[in-house]
Amino acid sequence: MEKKEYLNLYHQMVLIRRLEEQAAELYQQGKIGGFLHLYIGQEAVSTGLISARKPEDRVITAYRDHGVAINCGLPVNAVMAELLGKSTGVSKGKGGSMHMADVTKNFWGGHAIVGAHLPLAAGLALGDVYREQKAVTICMFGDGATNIGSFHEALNLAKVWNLPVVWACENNQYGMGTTIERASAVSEIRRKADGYGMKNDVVDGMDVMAVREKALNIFEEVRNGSGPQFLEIKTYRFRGHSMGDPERYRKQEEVHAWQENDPIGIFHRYLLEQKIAAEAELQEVVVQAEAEVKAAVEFAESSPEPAPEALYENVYVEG
Amino acid sequence: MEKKEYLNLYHQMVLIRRLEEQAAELYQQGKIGGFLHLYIGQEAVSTGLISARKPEDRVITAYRDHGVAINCGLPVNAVMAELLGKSTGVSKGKGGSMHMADVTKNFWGGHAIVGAHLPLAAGLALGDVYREQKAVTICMFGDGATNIGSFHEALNLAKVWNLPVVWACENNQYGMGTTIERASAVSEIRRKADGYGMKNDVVDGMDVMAVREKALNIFEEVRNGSGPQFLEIKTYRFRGHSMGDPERYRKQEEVHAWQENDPIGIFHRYLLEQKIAAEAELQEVVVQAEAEVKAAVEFAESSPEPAPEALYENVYVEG
Amino acid sequence: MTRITMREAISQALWEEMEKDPDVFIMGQEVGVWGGTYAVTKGFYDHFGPKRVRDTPISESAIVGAAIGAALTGLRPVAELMTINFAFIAMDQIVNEAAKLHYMFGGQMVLPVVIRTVGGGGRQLGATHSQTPDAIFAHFPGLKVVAPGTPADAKGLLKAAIRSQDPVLFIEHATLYQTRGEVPDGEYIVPIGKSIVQRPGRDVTIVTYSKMLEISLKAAEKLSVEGIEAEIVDLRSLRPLDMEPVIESFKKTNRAVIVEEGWPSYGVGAEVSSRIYEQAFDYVDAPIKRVAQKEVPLPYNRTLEQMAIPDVDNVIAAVKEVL
Amino acid sequence: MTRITMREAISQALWEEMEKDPDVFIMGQEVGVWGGTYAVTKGFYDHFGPKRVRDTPISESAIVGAAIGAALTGLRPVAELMTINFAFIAMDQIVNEAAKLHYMFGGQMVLPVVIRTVGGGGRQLGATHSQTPDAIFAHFPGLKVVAPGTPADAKGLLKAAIRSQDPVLFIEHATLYQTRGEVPDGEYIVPIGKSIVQRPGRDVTIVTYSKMLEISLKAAEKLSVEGIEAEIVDLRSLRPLDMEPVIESFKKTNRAVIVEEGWPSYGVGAEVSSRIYEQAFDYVDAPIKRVAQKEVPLPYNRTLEQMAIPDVDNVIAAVKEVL
Ligand SMILES: Cc1ncc(C[n+]2csc(CCOP(=O)(O)OP(=O)(O)O)c2C)c(N)n1
Ligand SMILES: Cc1ncc(C[n+]2csc(CCOP(=O)(O)OP(=O)(O)O)c2C)c(N)n1
Ligand SMILES: [Mg+2]
Ligand SMILES: [Mg+2]
Repeated sequence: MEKKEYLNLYHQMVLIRRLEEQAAELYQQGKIGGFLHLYIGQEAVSTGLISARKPEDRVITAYRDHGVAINCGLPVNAVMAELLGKSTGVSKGKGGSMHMADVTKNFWGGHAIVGAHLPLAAGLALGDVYREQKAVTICMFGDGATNIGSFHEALNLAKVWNLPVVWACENNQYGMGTTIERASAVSEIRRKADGYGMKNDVVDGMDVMAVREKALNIFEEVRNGSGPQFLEIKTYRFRGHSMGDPERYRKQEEVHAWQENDPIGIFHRYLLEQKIAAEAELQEVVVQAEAEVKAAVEFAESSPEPAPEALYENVYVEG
Repeated sequence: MEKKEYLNLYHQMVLIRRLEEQAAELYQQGKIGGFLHLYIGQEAVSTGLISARKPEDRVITAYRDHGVAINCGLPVNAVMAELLGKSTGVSKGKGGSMHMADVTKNFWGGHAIVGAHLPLAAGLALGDVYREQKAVTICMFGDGATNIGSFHEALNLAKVWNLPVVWACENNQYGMGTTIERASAVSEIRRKADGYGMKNDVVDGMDVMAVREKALNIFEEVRNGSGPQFLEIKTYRFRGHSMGDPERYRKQEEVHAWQENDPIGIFHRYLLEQKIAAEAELQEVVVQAEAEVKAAVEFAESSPEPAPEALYENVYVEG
Repeated sequence: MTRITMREAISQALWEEMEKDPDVFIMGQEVGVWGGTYAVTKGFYDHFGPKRVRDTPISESAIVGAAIGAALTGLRPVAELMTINFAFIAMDQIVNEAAKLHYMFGGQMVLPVVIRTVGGGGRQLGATHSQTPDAIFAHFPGLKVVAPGTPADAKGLLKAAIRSQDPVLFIEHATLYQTRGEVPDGEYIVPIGKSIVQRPGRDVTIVTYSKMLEISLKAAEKLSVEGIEAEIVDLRSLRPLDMEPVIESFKKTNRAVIVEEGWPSYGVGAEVSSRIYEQAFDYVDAPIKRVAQKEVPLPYNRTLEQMAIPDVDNVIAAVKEVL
Repeated sequence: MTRITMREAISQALWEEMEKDPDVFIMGQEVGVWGGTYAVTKGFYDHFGPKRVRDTPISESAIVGAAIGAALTGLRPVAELMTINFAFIAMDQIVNEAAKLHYMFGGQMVLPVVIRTVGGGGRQLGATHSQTPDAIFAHFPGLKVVAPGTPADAKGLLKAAIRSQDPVLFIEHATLYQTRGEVPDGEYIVPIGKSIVQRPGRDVTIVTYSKMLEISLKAAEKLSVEGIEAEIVDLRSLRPLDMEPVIESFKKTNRAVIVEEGWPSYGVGAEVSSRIYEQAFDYVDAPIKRVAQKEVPLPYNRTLEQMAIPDVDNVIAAVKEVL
């Protein structure tokens, strides 16, 4: 991998982090409403995964979607504008934090009903198979989502029809305040794939390079007809489930312990140790990311509200 | 096991067979309406399973429920009356073939929505755990039902809460006209239990004694706190899915091959070979069963239709 | 024009659209090898093959969800839910995904998906298999809901649904499959969201759809013997709901009876009568009557079930009350 | 009598019933350790313990289904669905099991289960998280549907629901939890299926429930300044639907406006207005008006969302139209 690609990955992770720290502030200021689910701590997961996709590969995820949006190449400005509900937002201000998407970038959205997008992922992959296009559909979801019926139906259907889907489970240890042990029959999430005779693997989600490596191999296999595969990605959410989470379910020590494992910090050290980049260069990336976020806020705040007519648009394509 | 118990099992199987052969005729005559799903060929499954239960153990199944009803001790008369929609039926004529039940016999019904009764089974078991009653809930369902979301949610919940449920999958090779291979990610159904880290086993469903033995052991373990277990019971449906099934999906040779394995024939031979009973005694049982069915038809046909007011009764318990 | 059954008309529409557009395919339980539980897709599997005639597991949520996903890629899936009673299992996919995606993402997602299903009672299938909950699906903006009452409309509306860029729930009626009627051969489109007068009359307006159109027509014939001429408006689509022909007719008759098979509470009759009062208040000469199912789960027993479902006499009685 | 919030009133009802009857227990996502996503069950887990305060996986069908099963054994589960938008996932369990079992098996199965859930929009949660589809659940006989608008009713109705032998869907409103009101201490039961006059008036009848009661009361205050006295009837239960106070009021005012938060088509207003016309036709002096949500999925943008949800001005305008 070339140096600029390493820097690009680093840039994406920092950009997501800064974007969300900024979003948290704007939320406190009441400029962002609704639910805001931060990805902070999990940046290496989608950055690594999506860095391994080809343009024709499709991505779909749940409501914790800011990182995925950035990794899929959605403009920071449009993402920020969506958070502020502006007409310049990726979903014209109608979707908000949970519903980012850009089909031109093959990002099929943030979906807020837990598990509901898994059957959609099977359908997206079916579309490629039907048209004989060699593409992979990357479906991301959380550990908690593995307990809902649609998870079962989607994985079963994907296997029966041999659909090219990579089921990427972001195991951040909790579904809201519920630990895996209290919600799942098996604590080792990847074991669920056994019930579908599905090839599965696990990777450290705090290490972007590890995620990327795994993803590259799995995507290649799936692209070449291996059928669906399951990848468990172990990670941790540093912030609350969403803004205003009392966090009674975990100790701050636990959070701090994981923060030692900050995916950005790990990658930062890696880049220095491997002499891929110098501290100054990395600082530059950070400065640049901060500038982008600042510009995005300005763009979003100065963007127009949707016109009142927008309320009635897009209910149907035809009349 | 005492001789009369063997004869009792034989009697139940023959009774179910004759009852359903009679029902098929009544259906042709238009005296039974709606859907009629015959259990013919699968009699050893519920007969073996339910012979191993204690009175406090609960049973719940799908719409293919005549056999289960008989095995649970519901009166033949009331079962036949239900088929004819009479007020003397087990469900007062409101349920029909798919909805037999008698809660006083701990039989919690025939349920017609595939998979919908599995969560109910978890709840029945929860009731026993809550009250600290040592009872097992036996939940029967088909191979096709293992592909629906509620199967997943129910098994997962049962394991997480360590509920005393025996998930008894009647694998009769088809869900309507769809073979397991065409509908399920794994062709060996019991493998699905692995996804829940659930102890599982498989047994020949054409051999009533084998089913009974397995059931006795499993029920004992579950009764003593092993947590839920999964039992796959291999069997075959000799008749169509329901009356009027074109059966385009299977060859008659396949059906005939299985019919060589008639569970009643197998048990009949076993009883003779083991010198448990003489041919004459078994004939007597058959004659008796036929007499019961004949009487049941008379009872049912001479029973009154539900009163018109019945239409409005039982919508609610209170007003 | 050929006189064929509703089953044949629906089958024909599917067949022709699949022949015409390679992106159209069907998926659902038993649509293939079995030939469709109601024999609607008999012969399709052999002709179009397993790629375009896809048998599925018993997974209603995945059937609808996968169809939506495939539609997002530009295909035109016709997903079948064996009966509308099972649509409740896929309810989330239908109302939270299909009905929302286009709007929620600002118009960038387009999902030309058709969900074919079968409703109605009267076959002694018991409480869970005999429902007519059409109205609850029509409650959701973003979804189109169609329920034809004649073979011709079934063909024309199904073709329109398949070509539509919007998600459409297409509700057939189990006891209408044998109903015969004149159906235009080949290309024939009936626009979604257009009600139509199925029988002209001057004395009273009967508003109905699907199976109850048949019942209403029979009632009208009997009434006509007594010199009462009922005008029958067939809604055909529940969303968008086209009131124009209804109002036009009502302004002429000043009396209306709404006939639906489902339960009255929060049903179709409630919406239609409310709109008539809202849009033609000054023309109302008598309270509008609703004829609907008794407010009970449908029982298995034939006599009781028949008592619960609206019949010709119920319609006649209602008409006489409003006159 | 103590002045407490809706949240406290609901919490109190649950707490008192659990203290009183050991067979009552709660289950649902985050009801335990978290203390309830809306803090309704805060403190319950520590006090009643994990046996009676059961956190569940994200499995809506199993939550409702297991609650039904437990209820069949004689327990009194209060199952919580985090929001009514997720109830669609459990729709089959709610309408095909809960609403049917007692009837379908001839009365032998009794299921005293309560399904608590939260509906309503106005919090910028987007199209899938802001719905008010109360009417569609009330379409099904066999199920009881309750939706309180005041803290006192919330307490009294929830206690009634928990003690009821029938399955009850108990719909709370997310933006009412902070609403304060006088609530009787201790034992207090409000019967299910009884509407009530929440504000007396002589000029117009406003029929509403849940959150829209608050909006309607505000509108009534403003109208009263202009000398218009609106009588407000709170339905409180959508099934059984008690029309008596509505009709009584209407016979006095001869004018009505129905205010609901959800979409109008096939909604609550349609049913109520139809019944008023059916039951008090001769008293109608002006077309009954429905105030409801715009027929669109709710957008995230605050301004647009607010445009879509009925507000005080909409109610006032509607009242003036019927006068
Ligand atoms: C069907 C459904 N049930 C409940 C919720 C409420 N909810 C939103 S996120 C969430 C937890 C999901 O946990 P997980 O899948 O692990 O994803 P994470 O939030 O950890 O990224 C829940 C219960 C929902 N959105 N959809
Ligand atoms: C949710 C749902 N989907 C579809 C059906 C229609 N249906 C009835 S039985 C059946 C096949 C079930 O197969 P299986 O579970 O193997 O049981 P079997 O009939 O073989 O005993 C289907 C698809 C239904 N009743 N419920
Ligand atoms: Mg998680
Ligand atoms: Mg089977």
